[in-house]
Amino acid sequence: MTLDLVIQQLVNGLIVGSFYALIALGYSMVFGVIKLLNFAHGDIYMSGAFVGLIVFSFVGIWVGNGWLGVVCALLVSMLAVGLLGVVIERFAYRPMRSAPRLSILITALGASMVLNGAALALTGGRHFAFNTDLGFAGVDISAVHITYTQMVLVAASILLMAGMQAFVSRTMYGKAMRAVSIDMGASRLMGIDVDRVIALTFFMGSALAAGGGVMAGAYYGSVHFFMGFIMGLKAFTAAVIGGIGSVPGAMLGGLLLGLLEAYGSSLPFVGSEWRDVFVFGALILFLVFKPTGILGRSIVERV
Amino acid sequence: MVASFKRLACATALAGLVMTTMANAADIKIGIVAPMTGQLASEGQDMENAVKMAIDAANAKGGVNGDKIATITADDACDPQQAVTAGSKLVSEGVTAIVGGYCSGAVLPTLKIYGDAGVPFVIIGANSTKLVAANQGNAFLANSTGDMQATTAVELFKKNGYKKIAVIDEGDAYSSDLAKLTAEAFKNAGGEIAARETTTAGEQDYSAVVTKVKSSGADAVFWTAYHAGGALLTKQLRQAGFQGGIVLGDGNNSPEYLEIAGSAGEGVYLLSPPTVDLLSGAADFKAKYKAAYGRDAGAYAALSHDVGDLIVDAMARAKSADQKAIVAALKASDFKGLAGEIKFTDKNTLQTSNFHPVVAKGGKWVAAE
Amino acid sequence: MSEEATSLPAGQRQTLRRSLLPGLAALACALVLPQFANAYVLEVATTALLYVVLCLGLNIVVGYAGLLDLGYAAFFAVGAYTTGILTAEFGFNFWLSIPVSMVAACVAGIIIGAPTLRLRSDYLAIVTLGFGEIVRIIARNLDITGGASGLVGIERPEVFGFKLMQVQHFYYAFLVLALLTIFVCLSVERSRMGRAWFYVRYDEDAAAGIGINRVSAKLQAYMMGAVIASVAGCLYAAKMTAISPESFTFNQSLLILLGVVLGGMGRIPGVVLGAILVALLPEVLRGAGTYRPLVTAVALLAIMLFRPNGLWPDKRV
Amino acid sequence: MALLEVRDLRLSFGGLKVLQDISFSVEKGAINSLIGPNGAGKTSLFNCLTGFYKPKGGSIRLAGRPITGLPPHRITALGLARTFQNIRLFKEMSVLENAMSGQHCRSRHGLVSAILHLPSQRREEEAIRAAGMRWLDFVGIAEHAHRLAGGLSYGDQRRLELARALASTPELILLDEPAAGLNEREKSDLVRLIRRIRDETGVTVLLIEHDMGLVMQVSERIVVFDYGQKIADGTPVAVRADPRVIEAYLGTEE
Repeated sequence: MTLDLVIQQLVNGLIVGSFYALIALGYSMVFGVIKLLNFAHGDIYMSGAFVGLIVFSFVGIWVGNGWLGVVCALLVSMLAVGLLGVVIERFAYRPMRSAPRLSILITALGASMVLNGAALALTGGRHFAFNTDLGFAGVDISAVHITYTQMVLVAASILLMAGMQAFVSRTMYGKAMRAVSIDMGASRLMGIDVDRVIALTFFMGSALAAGGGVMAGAYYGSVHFFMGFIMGLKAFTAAVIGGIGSVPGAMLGGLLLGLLEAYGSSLPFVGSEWRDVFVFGALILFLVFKPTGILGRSIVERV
Repeated sequence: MVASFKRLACATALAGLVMTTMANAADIKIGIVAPMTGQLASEGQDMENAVKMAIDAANAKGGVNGDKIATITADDACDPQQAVTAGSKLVSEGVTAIVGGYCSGAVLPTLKIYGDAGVPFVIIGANSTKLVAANQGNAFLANSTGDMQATTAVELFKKNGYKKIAVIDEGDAYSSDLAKLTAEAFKNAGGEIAARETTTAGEQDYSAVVTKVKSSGADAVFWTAYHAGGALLTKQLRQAGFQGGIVLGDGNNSPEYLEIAGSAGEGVYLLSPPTVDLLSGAADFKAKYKAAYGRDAGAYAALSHDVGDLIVDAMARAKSADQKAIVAALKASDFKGLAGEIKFTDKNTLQTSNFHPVVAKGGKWVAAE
Repeated sequence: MSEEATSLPAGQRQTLRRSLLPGLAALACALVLPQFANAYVLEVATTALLYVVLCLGLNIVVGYAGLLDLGYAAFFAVGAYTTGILTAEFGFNFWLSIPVSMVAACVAGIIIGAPTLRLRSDYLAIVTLGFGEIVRIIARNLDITGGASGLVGIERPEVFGFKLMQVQHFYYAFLVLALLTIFVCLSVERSRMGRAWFYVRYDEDAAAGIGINRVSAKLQAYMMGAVIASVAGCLYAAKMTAISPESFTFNQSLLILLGVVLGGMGRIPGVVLGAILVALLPEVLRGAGTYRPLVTAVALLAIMLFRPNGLWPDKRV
Repeated sequence: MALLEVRDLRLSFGGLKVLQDISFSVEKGAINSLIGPNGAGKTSLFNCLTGFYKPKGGSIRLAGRPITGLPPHRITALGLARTFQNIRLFKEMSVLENAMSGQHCRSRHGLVSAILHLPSQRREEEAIRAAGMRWLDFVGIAEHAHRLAGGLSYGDQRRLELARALASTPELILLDEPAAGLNEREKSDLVRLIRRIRDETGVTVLLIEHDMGLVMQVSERIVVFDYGQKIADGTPVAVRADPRVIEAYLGTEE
């Protein structure tokens, strides 16, 4: 590998990794609080991209297709899809909270399929263009071209994640979230409104995913109903690698997975057609040898 | 549980009723098999419409050999399992011949059914070379096969002076077949394959592949899969500063490609199937189609219409509805349609390729000179 | 306590006896169906029987042992490809390829199950999903599996010199396989290992506390499910004569799971009903077009929220 | 030689020392108790003995064989059965099926012989079933054999848990607060039942209990825990008089 290639793949890994990290964060937060694998999370990301596209095409009439339009789309989509997450939790997951684990998992799967199916039915499976005026302008570091969009993208996702980390570690609600994740029953006894904390967690996790969806839509320039499936899987892998339930772990896992993919597919003898095997292989190896991930803490299950 | 088993029996009986739909009474029945549901439903709709147009026209002229022709459509949803069900539905309803088929994967397992039943089958869209091997002699490929597209592609590469090509597919039957054939053909023609990559359908980030292509020193990229991935790849190649040529396989012939790729799509080459916009004699057909169905004729409309005409022509030449005679007549076809000439080789594939290279200029596809 | 030394509770034994007659009636109908139905109906009925086998197999994993497997189609693929490769490439007899497929499925089950079955069930769900994708990608990328366009020209099996060719031959073949699977499920359901699966499903820790090896019980359920899917795969390959990775997608796994959940997890009649519904779904929803996945998804979610025991639950629950 | 021998057992979660150098033994045929205030580590000790927790150090021997760190099912197979503090029955299954579960580790037929319906497999099934019925009868709930376990009264559920544990034919049975939630009449039934277990089947009993009346009435020896440490070990009379026990339960009078 030449140095250019190393730098280029580093950039690639950072960009795709920051998407993974944003989505993984939501997975991790929800898992931390109600110990549920929210299968619908990838589809929330997809919904976010669509809401963002709709908002973008409306506000574009007034503010144009530049940064302002993207930021508007981002904020509105985060709010709207955050609420969608709350609605899903309220109507699909809350009634199941005391049900057997298998039923909850299948319900989550059903929620994911409903979002995905609804998007297919509404769009007819078409791919929609998300055309911005952001352009390809940027700086060149030897042979590597880095666009301004790419820089803003990485900075924005780091900002969002840092904000989230500050929220969880500093605010009252963040503390309540951590309390609920450690012991839901005790938290309730201590006067924490557990339902509200869970709803808030879904709101924030979904909003982050939606933010990721809008950014991905605007960056790649296309939105379609199936975009959440692979993203959901990869983000879950990232969450496991970093340590599920841990906020910094999700960030670290996302970036590591992005880099793993980028460098993995430039290895000799490992063609790009094997890349996904590589990713899932990493997932399985982590689950077998270090199920708590890099930054996760081990939980002793009480009998 | 007694009641429950009764319920089960009722469900089964009901299903039987639903399934035994009666065909319209007519003298000769032609089956159309196409994806009417699923992601490729729009293409399937086009195929059905265009074939029906041809059959209606033949009926208006008094039918064939004095008999009127009716059509029965069966949905294969581009899924192998459903294709088998659809195929046996057509066979059990006693169709004289079958036309259609868009996805090679869905057509493959049906060849045995049609072969065993001896039904003449003209394949409109599907063009994997595996179809040729599995053919029992009764099937005909009206679309150019992958190796023909590969030949057309290599001619284009040479004309444009490309020496090192990166070939990228999406891992499905169609695109990996075309990629393999093109890579071989280009190597045989003295070219060099700089990179051979596969992406995952539905993925958005192609940066790792783009980086590999760039560092491989390829002076052109050949994308063999579909328009959604093609548009993303084009955009990301240009974003990373790739200056070389971009050539797309026939699966990219969609207005969505140009919409999504935007300005990055300018100057990109496409190997197009014979669409109505490219065919000089098809203006009349295009207008009629729009009038009849209220939509623009899609990529395979012209060829589907030709196949509808071809089967009528073959039955007329066979002078009977005897399936063996129709197969023999199809073999001897010398037919000139909207999309070009249809003459079959001894393997029942087209003698001449019908692919046309086009180039994107000003947000539209125009013929490449 | 009666002369019958079964371990069934009285209620269930009675329902079993009462369901004998309707069951035989349904079997009689199934046996004579080819006399009255055309090829299309038979084709759909054969698909239904295929799903009956697959759903019953997955039911062992999901319904009995309570493990969510989202990559079940992978084992179906293992069976189909083993038969495909052995008969088409190496000229094996079809019947010989079945035991080889079963062994291959067992090995695949151990490779994926042994390390992951100790983990929480959520992890298993995702790992099986990943495993399903890995198997599909491998099938797509290797030469021996025919690459992305798959294998063609798979040999059709012979029974005592009689070659299975027509739809009705395969209909009967699948009927035999379905009956065999029902018999196997009934047998294990009422055996020591079958009960162990239920103990593990209802309370894993209590099961361990009374001397059940959780990991081994789960692994056996997982492997048994794998073997059933692989046998179904063998017959499927012989029937289709051409197989490709498209038949073994995540969607296929979801459909099989839907069949299990729809009728009632863990209950044989419910699962049979669910499987038949899943096979009829594309036929009934022909007009629904792109709404089909949504309709399916809403059905699944509604079942989980409002009838968690399925459309045909066991009366005693 | 004692039936159960615990030596220097240590357990900690993170920095929290749950058990510190616990040593005690239970003689064969005895009825012994573990007592101590809430959070003293009694249930954690049970979880160590039965393999649910892995101790940090020390050793556990059952009938002379080391069982430290073995998985729960192996320990049960070696002759140590338990009940749970908060009843853990298979509520969706029948009472008889629950009782039969104990026999799992005493039987051997697997899937293949079940599918083939081997005669030996049928005989074994019959034996499992008979054993289940026998233990239901022993604890006095045989008439409910075909009801769902979840539908039993609370007291009967406790009995069923006992029957299930006994069906694994243990040498030692650990009862985790068997009297919790029982009324006075049920408690005296329980005392009789515990004595019958020892007298009629020879199974050794070790129980955790908060009801001091019951403990004093039934136990031959008592081990007292506080803050993860053993503070006393002796006959009911001796333990009752031990100043450290009084201190632990009542606090120091200062």
